[in-house]
Amino acid sequence: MDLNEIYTQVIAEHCSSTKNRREIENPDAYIEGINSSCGDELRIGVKLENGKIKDAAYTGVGCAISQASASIMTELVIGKTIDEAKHLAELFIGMIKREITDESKLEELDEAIALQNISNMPARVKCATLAWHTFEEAVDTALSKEQ
Amino acid sequence: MDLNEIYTQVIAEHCSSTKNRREIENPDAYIEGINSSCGDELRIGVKLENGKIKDAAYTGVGCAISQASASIMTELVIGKTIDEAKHLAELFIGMIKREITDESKLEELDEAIALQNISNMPARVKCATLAWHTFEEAVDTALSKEQ
Amino acid sequence: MQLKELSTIEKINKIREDFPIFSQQINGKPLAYLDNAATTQKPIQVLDQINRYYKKFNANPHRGAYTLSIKATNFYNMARKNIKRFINAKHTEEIIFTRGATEALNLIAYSYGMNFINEGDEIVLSIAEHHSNLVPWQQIALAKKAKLIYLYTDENGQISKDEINKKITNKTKLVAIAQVSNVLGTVFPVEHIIKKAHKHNAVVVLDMAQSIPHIKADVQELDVDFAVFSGHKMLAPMGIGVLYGKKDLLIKMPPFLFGGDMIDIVKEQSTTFAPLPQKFEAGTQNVGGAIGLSAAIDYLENIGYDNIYKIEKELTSYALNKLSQNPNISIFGSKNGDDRTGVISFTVKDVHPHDVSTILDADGIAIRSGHHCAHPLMTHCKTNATCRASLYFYNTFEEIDRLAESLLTVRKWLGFDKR
Amino acid sequence: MQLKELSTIEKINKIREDFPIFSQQINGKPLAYLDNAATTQKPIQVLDQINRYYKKFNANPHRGAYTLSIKATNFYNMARKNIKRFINAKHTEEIIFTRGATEALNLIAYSYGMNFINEGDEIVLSIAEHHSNLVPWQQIALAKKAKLIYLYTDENGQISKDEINKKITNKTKLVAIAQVSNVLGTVFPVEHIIKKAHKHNAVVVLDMAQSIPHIKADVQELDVDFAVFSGHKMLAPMGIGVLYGKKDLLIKMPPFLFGGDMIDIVKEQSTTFAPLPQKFEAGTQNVGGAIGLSAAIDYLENIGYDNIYKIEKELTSYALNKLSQNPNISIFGSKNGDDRTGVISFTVKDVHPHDVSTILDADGIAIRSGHHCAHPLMTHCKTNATCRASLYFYNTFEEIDRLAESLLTVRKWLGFDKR
Ligand SMILES: Cc1ncc(COP(=O)(O)O)c(C=O)c1O
Ligand SMILES: Cc1ncc(COP(=O)(O)O)c(C=O)c1O
Repeated sequence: MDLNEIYTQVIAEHCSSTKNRREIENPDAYIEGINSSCGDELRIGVKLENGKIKDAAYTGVGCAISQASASIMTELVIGKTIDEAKHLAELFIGMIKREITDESKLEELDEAIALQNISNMPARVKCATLAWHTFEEAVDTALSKEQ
Repeated sequence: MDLNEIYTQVIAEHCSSTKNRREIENPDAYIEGINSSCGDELRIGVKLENGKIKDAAYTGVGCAISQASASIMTELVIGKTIDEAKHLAELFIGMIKREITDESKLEELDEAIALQNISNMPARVKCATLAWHTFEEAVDTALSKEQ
Repeated sequence: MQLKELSTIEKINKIREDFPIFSQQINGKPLAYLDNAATTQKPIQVLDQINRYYKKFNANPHRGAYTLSIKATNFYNMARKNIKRFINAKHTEEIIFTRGATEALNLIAYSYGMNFINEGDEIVLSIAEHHSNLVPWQQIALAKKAKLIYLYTDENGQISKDEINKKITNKTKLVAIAQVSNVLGTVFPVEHIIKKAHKHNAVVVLDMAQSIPHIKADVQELDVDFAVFSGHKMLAPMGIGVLYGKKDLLIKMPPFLFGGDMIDIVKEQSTTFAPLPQKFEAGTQNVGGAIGLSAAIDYLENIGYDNIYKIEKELTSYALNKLSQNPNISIFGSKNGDDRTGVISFTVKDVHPHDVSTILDADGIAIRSGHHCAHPLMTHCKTNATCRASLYFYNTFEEIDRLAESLLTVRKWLGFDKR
Repeated sequence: MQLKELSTIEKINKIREDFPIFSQQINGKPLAYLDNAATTQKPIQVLDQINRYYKKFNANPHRGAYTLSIKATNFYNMARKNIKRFINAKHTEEIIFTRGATEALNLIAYSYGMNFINEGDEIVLSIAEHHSNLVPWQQIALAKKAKLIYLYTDENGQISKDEINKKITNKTKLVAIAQVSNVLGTVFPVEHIIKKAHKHNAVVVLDMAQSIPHIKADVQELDVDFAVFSGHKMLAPMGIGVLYGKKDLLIKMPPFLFGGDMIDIVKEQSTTFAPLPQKFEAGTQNVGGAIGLSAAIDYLENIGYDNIYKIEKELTSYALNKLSQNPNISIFGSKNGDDRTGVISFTVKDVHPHDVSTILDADGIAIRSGHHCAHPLMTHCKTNATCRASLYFYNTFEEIDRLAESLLTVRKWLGFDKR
């Protein structure tokens, strides 16, 4: 294992990024995701508008991987359609679980590809996917409220 | 282990002996002793008179060791004073548990010495001592009734 | 090893090379180990895997973000997956590691029994159950005012369909039954019992302790609700066993043991619990044991259940035949080799089973005597104890010959048949 | 081995030869195993004893009248006697084998807690308890409408006498406390707690999981009512542990697990139970595990608790001193070496503990990060997780140097202190 493959420049920057580490005003859903084994606690908020992710943000404590993952994810999904965003979440989780390995398919994930090497570290997989799972749940909750 | 030391002539004879394998009329106590691990079930009856063991007998099922031990024991204690009989029981149990090894002390046990080698067979110790423990209990029960 | 091409005797001899214990002498004679229903011996392949783990990969699983702990966790998870595949469970999380069959049965009793059995419900057991699949249900019946109903065996040690159809009714909430009796060796008609139980919406607890070492298990094909077994009876070390449960049942059951690793969040006054399978695995798990069990499964599958079946069938027929030739021996249960495994209970006329095993031991032959943790069956069979010789695929025809010969001497030691 | 005459460094080097795992490389670096509070490594002497058992003496104990079973039974009983002597219990039957500390604590909760704790009673715990000594009591409190009262730790990770005297009262029925915290390493004043509890007729459950590997135990001198520990944290294999209980308490408690070997007579509708210790040991016991635990005790005593204490004291002081020199590190609990073992919890400024352990792992250094199965203590300490390095007498000063050096690099990986 080479640490350079895990703690990349991208991760270090996103981990301390404060851009989307904030509360959303009038969110459509706020969901708390917990990774009890390492004590990560992430609250993800989403705001939908016209079938798109109008805004997404997070608060909470956690390791660099889970924080960077949340930061990258929020930047990636804001402005995307709900379907696109959900597709990206599936893609990301598939990448970390090594179910999707085709590099060309993963291109859509953009900066999130920086987390691909986490798939070699079973103990950290949950850290990387926490934000994405929680995001999926938040979107579903927001959608169910709409109806 | 030499089987000749365990299944001696004495044991074979006592094991099928019917002399004291019987019910006692008007017993002072009947006690059931159980060795659940091998399924031995022994009922020992005693009759006391003038501080002596007037009669002792047994019924039940069990292995050769437990049956022979019961037969030898009843023959030995009948006619003895209660104190002598209790002393013999202690001596016997001490012999089987290897707590008493001094041959001269064991002489009093007479034929019961034939069971000494059982002390080398941990799995059979309980078979050998069942009759004696049950006898002790029967005597104590009979005495407590007297009072 | 290309076992297929060898004769049965050659197969057995080849297999025996894997078991260090068989180079032993007992009382100056080679060890004839015929107590396999109590516990089996361990092949070097299993011991080697356990040693390799402790010498190279030992760490607490699930609890560290360092290489060694990740490896230990992986080994543990791989063992669980191997068992899932082995018994053909649908989901990996349906496999719960326990200390053995007894703990697994108690887990079901405490967690399912105490919460889903109610006053007036009936629990159906066979009279042949091992105490571990009987006493827990007695306790549940006592605590919940439920009724225990027994399926009785007939003179062949079998449970008739009539008996099953009569006793399993709409009142039945749970049926607990061994697939193979540890005393009679009978293979019970569990497929029929499970179908009948499900018709009445009862759940079935299958005790595979005596079947899985000999008969390939398929929990989905059986459609059984719970199944349990012990590693030590199938070449694995002591201290490891398995509970299988259908996911929907396990999900609705509360945890049994509480502690580390089975929790989600613990606050001062309340706790939420982890999902399956962790919910039922409190405390540091026995990784070495799980690896040993997984290695034992690999070993069994390498030999092949078809080979195991063939070898055991030949040995069992041979043994039943040999023993039947002794007029002083009475065999319990099925006298031919059908619907039974190589667990053979018998008595010798006029001689208590305990004496029989002591006398055989002097010839290096290890058989068990007693009630075999099945008092109620003993009472039903009107006996206090039996002798039990139980075979595994590493036993030899010669060992059976020695058993038969030694049994011919038994009565003489006790003064019968004149010495 | 004449350890006495050697220097500490020579002692450690000699001891390390017994542990095959230390010849390992992790990520190209020699393994620095600093997660001993989670589980310890195994010396070859322990592995050899277990192998010897399986290769020469394996049989089901208590269940046969043949040589092998008698030997297995003897080994099992000798292990029990060795443990009795080791912790200075009064009676051999006060030693109950369990799977580990967690099962032992659950046994006490189910059997004692469910039957002798009543509505309104108070159960006193320390806030530092491991989930295994906390969640079971939460469940008892819930089931019996009893109250959980916590002893809080102060800024040194210690529980003050004031706190103890205030919280243990006539309402207290049971006190459950670890002798040593698995997070802070604090040695709690259990002598005082036991005396105070007894004054109020409360029983005390002592969790020795983190103390017995380091501190000689004497249950009679402590006068403790129950004590538990796990073999795997003291050089023995996984899957074996011990419950000690005072005889009069164990006698009045009902059995916990039901099944083979713990019964006296089983009838169709009722059962009587065996005397101690069998009453609490249902099913086939882990003889191999018991032998491993007994061998581990022999090994520890051969090294000598005086040597262990001296080595660990030096290592702990050295580590505390080294870590304190890093201004970005905050140590939890006692900062000097008094009243504590070598369990050291700390955090690195701005870096999550999980990242710390991943980064250290790349240097071959195994430490644990997380809540250490002590959520309520984390909450009390106002943190989510800590890093934990935990030492044993086979660790080296060099390993501590490597830990300290590697910790200096941690912040850089996350973009702090400029790379
Ligand atoms: C203080 C303490 N108590 C109890 C336990 C539980 O021990 P085990 O997981 O071996 O059952 C542990 C370790 O995990 C511990 O550190
Ligand atoms: C049929 C059956 N069920 C359950 C058990 C209990 O298994 P264990 O003692 O390994 O828990 C046994 C063996 O002892 C058995 O033969």
